[in-house]
Amino acid sequence: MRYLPLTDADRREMLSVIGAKSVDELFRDVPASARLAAKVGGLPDHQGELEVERAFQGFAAKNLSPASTPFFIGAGAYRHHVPATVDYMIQRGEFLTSYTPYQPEITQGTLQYLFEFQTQVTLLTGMDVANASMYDGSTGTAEAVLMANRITRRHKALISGGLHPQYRSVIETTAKWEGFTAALSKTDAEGLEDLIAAVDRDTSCVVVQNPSFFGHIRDFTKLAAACHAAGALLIVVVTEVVSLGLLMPPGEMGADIVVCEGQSIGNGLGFGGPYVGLFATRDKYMRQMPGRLVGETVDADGKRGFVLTLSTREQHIRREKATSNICTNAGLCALAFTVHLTLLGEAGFARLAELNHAKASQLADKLAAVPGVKLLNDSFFNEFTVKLPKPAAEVVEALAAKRILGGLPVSRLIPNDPSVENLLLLAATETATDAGMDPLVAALKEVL
Amino acid sequence: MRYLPLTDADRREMLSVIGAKSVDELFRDVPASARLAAKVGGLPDHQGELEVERAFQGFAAKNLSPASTPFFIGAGAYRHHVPATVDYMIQRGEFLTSYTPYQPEITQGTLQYLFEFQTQVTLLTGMDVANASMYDGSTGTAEAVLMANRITRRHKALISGGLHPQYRSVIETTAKWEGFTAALSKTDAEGLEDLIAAVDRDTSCVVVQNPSFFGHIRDFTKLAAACHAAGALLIVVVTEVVSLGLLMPPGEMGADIVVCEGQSIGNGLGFGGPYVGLFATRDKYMRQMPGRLVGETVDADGKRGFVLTLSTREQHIRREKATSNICTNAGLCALAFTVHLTLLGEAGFARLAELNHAKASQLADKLAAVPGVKLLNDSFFNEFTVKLPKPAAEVVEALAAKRILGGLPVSRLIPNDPSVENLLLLAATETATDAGMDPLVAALKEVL
Amino acid sequence: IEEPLIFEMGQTGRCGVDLPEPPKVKERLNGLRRKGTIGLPGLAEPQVVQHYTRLSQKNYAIDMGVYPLGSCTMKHNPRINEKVARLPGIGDLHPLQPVSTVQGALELIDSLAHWLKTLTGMPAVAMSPAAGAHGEMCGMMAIAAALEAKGERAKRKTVLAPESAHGTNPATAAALGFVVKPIPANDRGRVDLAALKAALGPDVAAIMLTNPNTCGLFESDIVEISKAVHEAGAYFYCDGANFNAIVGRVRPGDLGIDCMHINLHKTFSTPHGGGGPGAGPVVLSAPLAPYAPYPWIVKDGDTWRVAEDGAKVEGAPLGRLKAFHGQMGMFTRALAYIMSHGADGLKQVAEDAVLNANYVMAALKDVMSPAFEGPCMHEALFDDSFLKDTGVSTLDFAKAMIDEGYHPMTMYFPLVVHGAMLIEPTETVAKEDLDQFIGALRSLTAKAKTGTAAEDFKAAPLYAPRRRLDETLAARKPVLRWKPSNNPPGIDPLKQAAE
Amino acid sequence: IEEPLIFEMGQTGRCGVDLPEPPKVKERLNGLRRKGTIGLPGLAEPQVVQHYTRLSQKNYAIDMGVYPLGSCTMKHNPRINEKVARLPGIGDLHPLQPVSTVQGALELIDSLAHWLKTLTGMPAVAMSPAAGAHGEMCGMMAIAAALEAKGERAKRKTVLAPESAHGTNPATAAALGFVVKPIPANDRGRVDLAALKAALGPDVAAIMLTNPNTCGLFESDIVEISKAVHEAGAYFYCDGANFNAIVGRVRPGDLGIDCMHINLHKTFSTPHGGGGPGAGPVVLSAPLAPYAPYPWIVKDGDTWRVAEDGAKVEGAPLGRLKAFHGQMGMFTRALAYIMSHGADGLKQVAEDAVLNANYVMAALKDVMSPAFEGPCMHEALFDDSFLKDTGVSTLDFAKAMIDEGYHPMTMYFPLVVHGAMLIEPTETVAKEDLDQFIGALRSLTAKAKTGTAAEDFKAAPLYAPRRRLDETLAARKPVLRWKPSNNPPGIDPLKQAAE
Repeated sequence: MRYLPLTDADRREMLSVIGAKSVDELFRDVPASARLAAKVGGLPDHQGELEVERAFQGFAAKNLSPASTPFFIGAGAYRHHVPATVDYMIQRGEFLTSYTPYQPEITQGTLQYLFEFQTQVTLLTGMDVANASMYDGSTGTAEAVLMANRITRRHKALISGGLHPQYRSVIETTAKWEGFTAALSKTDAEGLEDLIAAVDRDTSCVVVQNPSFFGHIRDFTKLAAACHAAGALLIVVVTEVVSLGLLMPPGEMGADIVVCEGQSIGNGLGFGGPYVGLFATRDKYMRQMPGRLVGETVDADGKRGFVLTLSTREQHIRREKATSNICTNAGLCALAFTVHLTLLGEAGFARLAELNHAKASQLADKLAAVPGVKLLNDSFFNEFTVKLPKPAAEVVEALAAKRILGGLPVSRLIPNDPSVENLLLLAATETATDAGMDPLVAALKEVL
Repeated sequence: MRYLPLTDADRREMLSVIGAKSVDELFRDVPASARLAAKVGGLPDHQGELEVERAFQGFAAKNLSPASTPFFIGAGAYRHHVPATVDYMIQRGEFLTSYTPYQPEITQGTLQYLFEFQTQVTLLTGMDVANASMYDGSTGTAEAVLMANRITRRHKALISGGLHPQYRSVIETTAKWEGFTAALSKTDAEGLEDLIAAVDRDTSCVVVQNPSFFGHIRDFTKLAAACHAAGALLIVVVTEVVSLGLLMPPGEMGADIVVCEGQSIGNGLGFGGPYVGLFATRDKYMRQMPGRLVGETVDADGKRGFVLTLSTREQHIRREKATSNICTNAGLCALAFTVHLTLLGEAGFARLAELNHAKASQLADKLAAVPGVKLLNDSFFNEFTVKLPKPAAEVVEALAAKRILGGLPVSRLIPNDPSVENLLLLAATETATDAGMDPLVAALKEVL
Repeated sequence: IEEPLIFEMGQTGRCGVDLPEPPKVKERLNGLRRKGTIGLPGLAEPQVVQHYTRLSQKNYAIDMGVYPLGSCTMKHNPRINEKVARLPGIGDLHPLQPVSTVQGALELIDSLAHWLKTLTGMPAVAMSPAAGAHGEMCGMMAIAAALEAKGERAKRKTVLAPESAHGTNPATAAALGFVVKPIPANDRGRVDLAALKAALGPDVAAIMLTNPNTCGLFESDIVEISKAVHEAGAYFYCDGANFNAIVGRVRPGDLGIDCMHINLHKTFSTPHGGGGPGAGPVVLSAPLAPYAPYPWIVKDGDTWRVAEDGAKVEGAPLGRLKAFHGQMGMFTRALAYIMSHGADGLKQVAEDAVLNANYVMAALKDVMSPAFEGPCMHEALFDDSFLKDTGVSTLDFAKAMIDEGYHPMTMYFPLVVHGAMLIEPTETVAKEDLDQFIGALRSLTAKAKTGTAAEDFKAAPLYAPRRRLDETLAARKPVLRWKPSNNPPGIDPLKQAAE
Repeated sequence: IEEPLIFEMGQTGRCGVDLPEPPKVKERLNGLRRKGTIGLPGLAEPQVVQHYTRLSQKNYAIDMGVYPLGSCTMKHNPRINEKVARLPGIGDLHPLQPVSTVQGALELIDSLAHWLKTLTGMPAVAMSPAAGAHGEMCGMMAIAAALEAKGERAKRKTVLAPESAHGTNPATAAALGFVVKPIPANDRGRVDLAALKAALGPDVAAIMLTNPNTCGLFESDIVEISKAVHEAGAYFYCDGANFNAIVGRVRPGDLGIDCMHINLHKTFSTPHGGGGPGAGPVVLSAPLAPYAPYPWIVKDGDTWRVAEDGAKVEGAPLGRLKAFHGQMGMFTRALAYIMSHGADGLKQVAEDAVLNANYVMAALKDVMSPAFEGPCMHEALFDDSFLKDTGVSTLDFAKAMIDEGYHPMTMYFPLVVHGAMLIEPTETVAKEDLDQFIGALRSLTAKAKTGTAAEDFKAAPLYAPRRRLDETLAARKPVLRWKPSNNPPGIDPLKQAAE
């Protein structure tokens, strides 16, 4: 047992110090009926590293890796190139195997990068303060709604139809069990909907996404004004954080809370998780934020240092009065985000965003030239929707059979809705090449 | 340029501090005829990490990875499972990006693991002292011969035909240009040769390998006695260090110098390098050893510490009187070796060796049952030779066409020798499985 | 040397990546291009590597030594788990690839689910919760859903929880609209069975219990508790934070539990990563299983499918807790850990964890003050009575451990014990390392008891990257981000002259 | 806390790996099974990780800060290079796989060879030498082979080398039976051209010159030197250790050089790894090219083949220097580094390396004593005259740098300068980091010059994992391996009692 250092001699010696005859004696508080005589049945015994690795190579062999094939899926998770430095850094034992920095004297490494992370998030979003990260964008969005409810003491959230359907679903689930209303304002494929008209005096918040799930880019300045006039908050969600390198930040549009999925920076696709939620707001709402916060202070020698702070919001102090039950952040994913964004810097981040937009534009133009394919977006960042002459799910399966991962059929996330059945959502990042786009176009011509 | 932190503003400011108008001025000592006006022509400009990685994936795609196919090649380089811990440890920046430990106060990490390495090498080989590693087994063997020449003041080395042909070639090249004789005692495929009879008063050393290149296991105790009686040294080479987990160590047979290729422990195949040479000898020859040595001492506070020592043997002190021109070891490969061997420990190393022998035995039995295939070894560790009914090179190519890496045709390393034309050398380690052996057997039946 | 913030290191014209010139295209940004700069600093790659390397060196970590943080299970995080999580075809899959192209990934999740169900003796598991607290939310929602299905949700508004519970328990219950009613502990540190029975009634939705509890003790009445709870028509939520103590040796399903979250980073050693990411799958009893949230990974014959929102499943999912399918990266690591141990190894894990804790307890009980009698499970709880009249507080004592080269134990938790110190060595610490740790604690207690060392203790730590930090200042005047103006004096590397 | 040796940590019955039970087979070991144990210690994986992590923390490294070790070129080692070296299909190939299954690997080597040849302006390159010194051996053997082919080997026994040469130069020449004759330097720190010409004669086989030389200066007469050498019928060996100063800006082939080794870990940033592994390809002029050692990577049409020992090639290989094909792992990293920079970036490398060194020189010349006038190349050389009468030696001064958080510069090399201090910042250090470094050196010089600080300097370092170590003791009574008996007092963790 390679992870267990106790030898049988150790165990005997320790039992004698304890004054117990056997380990079983130490388990005497377990009711006899539940104390297993032997190991749990029906499960295999321990295996060596070689065997374990082989098993996982077996799992991997049954999947189609995006690295080995033309790839154009987005929809809230984006394939970007992450510099090798990032992965090296998060694997350093001092980061990887450290816990929540409850002892700040010996966890300044974690605390300082989280402080850098918080600052980066405020800069990207154009907001005042940010927390040390949430589980991911979807859960962060639900927390944002709960926070708006607390602030406004209202219980109706208005959800844009442009919000990622699974994010919406997370809000709805929260609403159902935590007791508030989540009203959906259905968007059409062109991304048009009149949210301003729907805001009323019961509305705690309006939740919009930019670019929308379908890829459209919108200016929410007027919506923000309308929200504020009605005493409601505007929550802006960004699922592709790279877009902030090119687009007006939500803070400038008047957002009160901004939630981003940060996966694109520093974190691989990972089949959906773990990702990292970015969460930012205005100074005045600081104490209503969920999640961990790192603040600057000084030590006994007057040197700058960092600590977890404002923990009076948190469950381990406030218990049933906490702002959230959350007690974990996405520490290591936040580190990956911070290291990657630091490597990019101002110039690199802006260039990365330009490159994404340019690649997506090239793809859009190529696809729009395919007979029967209609581009629905006037505006987009690195993702857009096309309408096909037949159900997109069938087309995607046909492409997969040719080992091309050619986008997401909208119907997978919005089932049983004939109006989206033929819609295909495609993304292109800096990783896209002509050598990937051209086979997609060719294959699409064949299968349509 | 992601690795270059100077900005144009920095450069201007620095030039002004220096008092130079341009960087060109700093290159004024370069003859004008050789000072390039522009960058070197005919070469591409810088590329991003994504593009570089893609290029290497392109190289990789043109190779057949042993991980994806039945694999049975050995001949001085062995495929073993290396625990993930090993690779993590050698990638830690504190080890990876440190230099030769010339400043012991701040390189105790490197010095201590090399001290541990030296100790491990003496234990494995049964010798008194070991150095901090050589480039690899082959160059270490040539250095051993040079050392024997220095000690005996003789200039004739006797080389067993059982020595790896490329090792022999390295000795012969050294002999040719450094001015001594390397006489080959040709072995037949059964590994028989009478080296004892060949030792004479001019012989500085006899170089043998165990197990031999062909896989045979021999006892060199009598040969050692004969060498010593004639005033010569016995050099024992081990290309598969794992064998020392099961076999009598060369030190017990009376070897004076032992050289091992350490690649099997901690180091991947890596297409032939870098590997790590293990080099051990008797106490009395300590000061004639080539290479770096780490020794124990104390610091100004009396605490135990480690330093590079006996550097009066080395080129940076002794210049033309040095024991060798070597000034590098295989530091990081030695670390990999040490970490892996520490993980294995006594029990794991012995078990690993048993497992290798068992797998090779299984393979030998399976192959011996193939019509036309003759097993030539009575004894072997994890590698053996079979005789085929036709040239082995053809057979190996035919197997490769079926994506099976089915051993080494001896003729590749011993060309133009009809007596080895049909010989095939195969190895099986703990990584071998029935799922790999059975396709080999089946394919062999087809192609023979 | 002080480590500046990246914002104090940046220079315009520097960049740590090289990206090609974007092809020229017609811009389609709806006129919403960002105006002005973001304000991100420019660093070259070598600077970034050095900065974060140096920061890392200011952390304590499991890889450096004993990390006895009670209730957190800081045990060895194997590197093979990191390696398999990064394999091409595992680490790089998109969650919304066609299901036909991710059969191996679904099989992997289902394999882990099978292990979790079998080890707990429970029929179902919800894989998607992102962390322990999220798992609690999932479990309590499932209970709410079951109550709703029975038409009892409006009626049953009370959740019982012991005073020693993790703060997440009441926070979760409260978020779902339940009223939390504390149940007292008896003098053996367990739930007072009589008080519990008295509190049970038609208004009670559930009990939330941690077992082994936060005092490191097994709730010996647990079978009777579950019987009483079920008889009262309520559900039994178990906080699985301390599952490490019993994994492979006791199946929670055998104890009558209805649901339990499993912190994969505790029991199954996914890396703690400075506080996340976690993963909190929830095992469910038959009555709760139908309410498991989307997505469900369903095996149809030889293939797997993902039942997503609105899909037909044999149940009534409570909804969705998270986008996509859960913390796959953590599943991969946990499964690798589990396969490495196997059924035999996991049992040994529990035994060695409990043995190590009891050894620490036995070796310190004469100089420190155990909070309760009798054997503990995986952690040893002390109160501060041994520090009485020494002028040394629990906090001081813990900070002094830093100078001995150790991470402090958990302090002031559980709240039910005065000046609590909760030591969890875990099973991956060697006896000789425990002995050294015990020796250090013994000499600290001896020093404290001299009665003259309080000042020294209050000054600790002296040999850490920082001395004690002013947490009050941090909370009173929160500085949560860098701004150009909050450069402290002395840190302005950009302006340092060459001479 | 002191870190024990693994031999002091081990326990029987512990193991850091799990291996399956070997299948039963008939033993075929010729009766030579090992008797008795080896004596290796048994540690569990967590202990191994902790031990080597803690050891690593006792090292200084490039990843931590400025590492101004002259002549060693301690520049940034990018992680992408590590990543590509480990790709399946690159890092895991066997060197003796059928050539048809390793075409990409051969192409990779050939690509690097193309870069090296083009950057140096030389027609051929021998890839197999394992390190710089090995490359020197290769180059000098090629010269010996060329002489032999001309029938001049017996006659030409002299090799000229400046006194400032790396120790490997005379060691290499001597090993090959040459007699090394030193050539003096002029007061500008360069080879004395007149003296060189006087030394050239029919007995001279070659000159070995480092350029830029070990004083950090470019040999300005190099073209004339090469002319004179060739006129005398000798060959021109150039030690390429300092190629970083001119890469992309000057092609050695344009200077009349016959062969030059390239330390891939210096100029092309393969990791230094605590002193290895290295790689030392040797570029060769047309007259020497035919003698390049086996193996040759040869392109036939669209495919590559490996010409191994005895194979037909268009030349007369001098033999074989190493098993297999060279340091492939280093080739991979170096090529990744080279492609990342490109022709434009490599030129910038040389310029920034030289700029940084001259900046250090300029910023310190008023307080330290530059060994020579005029601009330097990639490293700044000082002598110890600025420490005259201070009681502080070069060694003391260097050790005091450790307490300032820096690795010392190279000391006492080159030998031609009294108390030499050789500072090579490299191009990957930022100006502000240089400024901080310069500031530290300036304050050390000021402190030394007070004349009263000698004791402080001799006590340095104080803040390192170890204070100064007794090297004399180590050499006089060599202890090169652990034995049970040489456990120092106080280090016996196995026997520490629990109380």
